[in-house]
Amino acid sequence: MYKLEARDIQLYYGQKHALKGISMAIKPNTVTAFIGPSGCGKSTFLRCFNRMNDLIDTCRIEGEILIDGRDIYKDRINVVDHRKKIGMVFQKPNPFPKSIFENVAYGLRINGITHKKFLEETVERSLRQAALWDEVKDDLKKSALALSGGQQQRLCIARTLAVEPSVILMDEPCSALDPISTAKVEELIHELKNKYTIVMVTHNMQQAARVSDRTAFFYLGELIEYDDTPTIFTNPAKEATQNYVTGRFG
Amino acid sequence: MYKLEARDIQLYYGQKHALKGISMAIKPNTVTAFIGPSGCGKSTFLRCFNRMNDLIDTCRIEGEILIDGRDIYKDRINVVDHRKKIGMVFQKPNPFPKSIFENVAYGLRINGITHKKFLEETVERSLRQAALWDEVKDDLKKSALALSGGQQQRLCIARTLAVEPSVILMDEPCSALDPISTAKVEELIHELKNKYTIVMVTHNMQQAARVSDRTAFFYLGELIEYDDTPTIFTNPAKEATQNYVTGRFG
Amino acid sequence: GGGKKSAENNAATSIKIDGSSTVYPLSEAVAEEFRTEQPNVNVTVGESGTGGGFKKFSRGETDISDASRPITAEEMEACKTAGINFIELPVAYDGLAVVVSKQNTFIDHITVAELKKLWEPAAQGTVKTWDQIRSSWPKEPINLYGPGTASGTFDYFTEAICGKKGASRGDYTASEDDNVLVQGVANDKGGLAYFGLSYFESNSDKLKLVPVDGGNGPIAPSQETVSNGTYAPLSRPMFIYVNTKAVERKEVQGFVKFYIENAEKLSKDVGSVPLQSNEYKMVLSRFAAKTTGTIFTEGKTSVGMSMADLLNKQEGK
Amino acid sequence: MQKIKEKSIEAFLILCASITVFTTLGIIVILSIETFQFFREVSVFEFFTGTEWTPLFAIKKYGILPLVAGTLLTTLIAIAVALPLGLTIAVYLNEYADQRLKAVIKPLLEILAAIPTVVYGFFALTFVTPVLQKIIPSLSGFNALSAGLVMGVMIIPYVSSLSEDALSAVPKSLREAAYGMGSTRLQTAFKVMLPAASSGVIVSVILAISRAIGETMIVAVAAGQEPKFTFNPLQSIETITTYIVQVSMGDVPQNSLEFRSIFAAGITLFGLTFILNNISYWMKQKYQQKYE
Amino acid sequence: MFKDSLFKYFAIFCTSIGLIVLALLLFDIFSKGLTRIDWDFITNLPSRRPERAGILTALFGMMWIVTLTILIACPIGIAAAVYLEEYSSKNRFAKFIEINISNLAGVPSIIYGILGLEVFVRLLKLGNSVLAGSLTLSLLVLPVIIVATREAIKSVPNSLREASIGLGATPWQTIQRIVLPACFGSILTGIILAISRAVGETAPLIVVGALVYVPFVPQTPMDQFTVLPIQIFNWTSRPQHGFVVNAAAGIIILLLFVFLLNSIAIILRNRHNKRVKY
Ligand SMILES: Nc1ncnc2c1ncn2[C@@H]1O[C@H](COP(=O)(O)OP(=O)(O)OP(=O)(O)O)[C@@H](O)[C@H]1O
Ligand SMILES: Nc1ncnc2c1ncn2[C@@H]1O[C@H](COP(=O)(O)OP(=O)(O)OP(=O)(O)O)[C@@H](O)[C@H]1O
Ligand SMILES: [Mg+2]
Ligand SMILES: [Mg+2]
Ligand SMILES: O=P([O-])([O-])[O-]
Repeated sequence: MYKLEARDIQLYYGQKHALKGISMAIKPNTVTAFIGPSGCGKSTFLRCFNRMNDLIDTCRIEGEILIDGRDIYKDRINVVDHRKKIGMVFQKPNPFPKSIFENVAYGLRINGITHKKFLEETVERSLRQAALWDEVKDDLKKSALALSGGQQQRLCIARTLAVEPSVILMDEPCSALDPISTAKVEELIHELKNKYTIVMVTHNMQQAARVSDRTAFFYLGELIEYDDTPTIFTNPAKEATQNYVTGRFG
Repeated sequence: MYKLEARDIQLYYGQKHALKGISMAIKPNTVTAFIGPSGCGKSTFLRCFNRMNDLIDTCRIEGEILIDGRDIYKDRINVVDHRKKIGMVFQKPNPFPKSIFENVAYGLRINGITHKKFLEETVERSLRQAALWDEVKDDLKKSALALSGGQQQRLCIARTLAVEPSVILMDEPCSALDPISTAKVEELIHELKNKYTIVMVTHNMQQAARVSDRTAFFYLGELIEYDDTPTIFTNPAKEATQNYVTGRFG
Repeated sequence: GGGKKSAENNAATSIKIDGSSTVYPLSEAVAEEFRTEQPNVNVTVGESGTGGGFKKFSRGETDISDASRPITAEEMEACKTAGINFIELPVAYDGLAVVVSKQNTFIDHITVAELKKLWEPAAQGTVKTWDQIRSSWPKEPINLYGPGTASGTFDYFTEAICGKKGASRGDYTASEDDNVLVQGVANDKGGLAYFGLSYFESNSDKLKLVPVDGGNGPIAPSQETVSNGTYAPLSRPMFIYVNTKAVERKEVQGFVKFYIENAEKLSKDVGSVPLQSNEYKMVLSRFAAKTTGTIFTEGKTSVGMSMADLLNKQEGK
Repeated sequence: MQKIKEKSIEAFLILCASITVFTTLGIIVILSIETFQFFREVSVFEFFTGTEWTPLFAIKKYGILPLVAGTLLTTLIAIAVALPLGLTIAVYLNEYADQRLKAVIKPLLEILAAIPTVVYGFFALTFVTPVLQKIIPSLSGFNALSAGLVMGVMIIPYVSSLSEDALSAVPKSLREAAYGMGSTRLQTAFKVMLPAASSGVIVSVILAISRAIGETMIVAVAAGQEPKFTFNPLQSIETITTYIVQVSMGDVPQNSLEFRSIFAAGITLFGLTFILNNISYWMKQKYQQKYE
Repeated sequence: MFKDSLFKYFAIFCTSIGLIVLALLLFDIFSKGLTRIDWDFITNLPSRRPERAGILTALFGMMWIVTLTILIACPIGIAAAVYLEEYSSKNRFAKFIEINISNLAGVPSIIYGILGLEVFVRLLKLGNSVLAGSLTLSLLVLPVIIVATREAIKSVPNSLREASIGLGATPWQTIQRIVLPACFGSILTGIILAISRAVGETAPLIVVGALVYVPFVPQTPMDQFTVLPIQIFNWTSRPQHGFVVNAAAGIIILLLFVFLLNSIAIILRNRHNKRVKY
């Protein structure tokens, strides 16, 4: 069975037709990469999976998104509970204006967890997984906003990991990270995929090739090709894909 | 003679010692890349060249920064005129809440240029250089905030180019761009270096290697090594540099 | 109405007074003195204006209403529909002073007819210089100051001088606050104002009092001339109206009695003018007799009558 | 369970928001009942076109225009003071002054809004007017000018503090971009920061205008109580609010036609602010579209 | 650059105007009233003799009123603002309320007084009580609080909401834990302005039935009361010079009270703003 499934998704921002009939099925415990030029709808599609587009007034969506076989748009689903199972890391780092500790503990706290020991352990583990622990372990009380961009992004990843979701959506999670941190995060993604289903948007071909099992190529709101990653990068079916991954595109 | 020169720069954010005695000289019409792990002070150092750190209350700086031989911190220099000669592109896209056209025309307008034809030509040329013209040419009156992240960043580049500065500082200009746009920007940087002196921060080793003439490696607020790019990437003097560029660092 | 039931074991009882701001200082003074006599009675005084006071009074929200003019027919009607009877008690006078600036050298007195010429509606836009009033006065521009049109003072002055309530020219500088008028006229050489006598007394260094000739020669207002009625027609009576139901309460009865007995002494304290001693006796007996209703029957006004006459007339009826 | 909690919270929030609607309804109902009575005796046409307002005189005229003119005149003067000063101060505090200075000046200025308005009234009457009379000899003792000026100073903090808040909320990166392009502080402030903060700035200005229109004590004390159909700021005038206070706290019997005139005046004021608010609301919508 | 410094001096000039007016006012008031202030002035009951009159009951009445008004108006105002910004997705109802609120901000305070009199005093039979007065003032300051709070909420970057929602927080949790704390400082500014306004109000309270001569301190919200501005207003209209001095002294106390309120809020705000910076 598929973990995530999209069926003929049409998405509009007001008049703008941003996604044009996208269908895709994602197996559990895999890493899927979305690639494509800027503005092609990768982020938009990613955000369909946790109904984040609900927050945009002008946004209208048609089609079905199934998670574990349940349509999250049509069924009488509890959106909030649903989002808890789907973690998300965003393109721009967006730490809360709280301490580093409280940022990571946030997801637990809103679930009513107050046990101090448990919070501390989870925060430490999450920060370690996000390769940030060593840099901040003495400053957990400091405001997260004082961190550099890269540190902030890794904090946001740690924050998501703390609630142990079953799917993690990542929108260019490494775009603000240096190679070392990036490598760590990629390693982490590798580890996580044993437990989680991961979908990530990336601009970095190498990253997509290195990390993902499957790759989807988007162009102008359409899903051009979706296949195993090696196939996409070495033997794609469409010429557009070929041109894009080899950098000849434009 | 050197275009830019830094002499023993010490920089503090309040108590935090962010730059520790950095000296560096940059020749005109070259591309210099700053690399180093997140939080090492690359952005901070870059911002010394156009005195952008002046805007941060807690920031204190010692040492000399010379541009065309003049110390921009000590001499009775006009900071504003100075900044006009130094363009800057930031890490996070930050278009003004104006139309696309007005964003690019902004730099000209503040210099008192109102000639319509000239404005239009400059805007078009700059947008073309930034590889954005085709996407927005029909929507020049639209708010820049409606663009996607990648489009916004290219707009910011166009905005800087419009005023034709003599030095361009770029803080991870491509971190929000897709490979095609990135390639275009890199190409553009190549072209521009005939007329301009370019300093860029990047997390992308390949980019640094492809684009720059000289590369500076920073670590924990110190300048570890500064040399011709091929040397840095193939035969660095310091082991730390070696480890970093080969990804073994951390 | 009439406050919370005082059933609770020896909790302080209360008396609620509201109404005219002109009468307020006197009621406040009485309430203050009453405390030494009966510290357990909480007397409160408000100043929402005579009209506002009567409104509350007619809804049974207050025990006593302060008034700077007699109750109107409409207000009586409202009381009647609510089943409220009242005892009307004059407690003091408010003398109206006509004043000019200290810098004004030519006005030494003024007749009622001249005041009328100056203030009547027809004067608006036509009477502009002092020589139009009396030929011996210089041809200097006239600037008039007077109370706001919503005040009892305005009503009374227009009725006493021009013969009809509200009959006044409109092109004068108006303010509800007499201190503001004082400021205005004090620095205005061609200015003339009328307002409460007490405001002149506190500012006699800046202002010149103008004696008014009501037919018996110019008379300047003073405690004495107002009280004995020789300063006519510019002194108006002030009243309290007591709810008869409230009078059934011992503390209210005690308070009203205390009010009448001490009004003479206290009104001097606060700057208004007491009635004559014998008039207070009449008022007290009026209260003792619980005579309800007003002395000012249809069409009758308080202008040009001494308080004793009025009270006598009522007794005689 | 959670859902019920969320729903009940939302219901509570809606209730709170609705209180403002009930308030308006209450005001309209109370004003209308009396106004209706009033218009049974006074012609609506005369009321809205008459240029004489003398309900309390022997010869009664019910033309509201003099009061409207007085209200608009003092408000205009006040805004002419508060808008440029307030905005300039907001920009200065946000762009020029260092943090410590700002932390002192902002609250100091907020005190201006906290001083009881009676005090301002006497200040206008006993200080500002005499000083102005030295410059403009024809200035009357009570006048719209000094009342308006002082009122303008009083509402400065409404513009300066709230606009400064709006400016502070503009992302730091925008300011950096503007400086990076070689903008002067002035250009940064007026070409980038103010447009970016436009919605907050407009709101602050609307609030200040509303405050000026509704202000009572200053105009009652210093602008006079002489309804005149004039836009000459040197003369004494009367505003709608002054008339309402004057009558509602005065001697006028409360179920008379004279007294009812305050409700008709009140509804006029309400209508006036309603029109102004809709104009500015519309302007705000248009303005925002351009920038967001 | 020249224009720049020109503007700077102009701005300093503008700021000075505000501050100079403030200084003049304060000087005027302090020179008149400062000598009158002593312990007796604060602890005495009202009196017809200026030199014996005190403000005890007015001061306590005012504290009652302010406290109750804050307790009533702040939760409602913030809740309404939250609803308008975070829940109503720009529907007609929200638009209607928005226009409605800006209209309310322009209604003269005395009309609120009339409303309070009819609704709280008479309809709800609260009498001329502290509670009726506070409810009236709450309605009066509500628009100010709502408008300011909305602006504050707007300034919170959307990315923070998304992050919180993405972690599975409910809308209310997001508001309570992320949005409101992040803009708490600006909300306080609005509340300071609103409360400062409530503290100085005279006319609506007189209409609602606040008295002037009250010889006792209110013990419960149902007691009658007077407040300092009414006492001051009364004193300024009395003929005797001694009352003018009393009024000035009363104003000084009133200002000190406002300073106290403001300082508390400003300290909170500055401490908060230091913590939160984007
Ligand atoms: N809130 C919005 N309102 C209107 N249009 C939007 C909105 N968000 C995105 N768009 C438009 O929808 C299209 C897809 O945007 P999206 O952000 O999904 O692209 P993307 O592939 O993630 O690009 P990037 O790589 O630059 O992040 C773009 O053309 C963008 O302009
Ligand atoms: N405004 C500030 N106040 C205090 N500390 C700061 C400030 N800006 C940066 N820092 C600190 O200074 C150090 C250098 O920051 P800088 O932004 O220059 O790093 P960077 O090399 O550009 O990192 P990144 O690659 O993540 O952008 C970091 O440790 C950061 O936490
Ligand atoms: Mg995207
Ligand atoms: Mg950086
Ligand atoms: O307050 P008065 O009714 O006397 O004007």
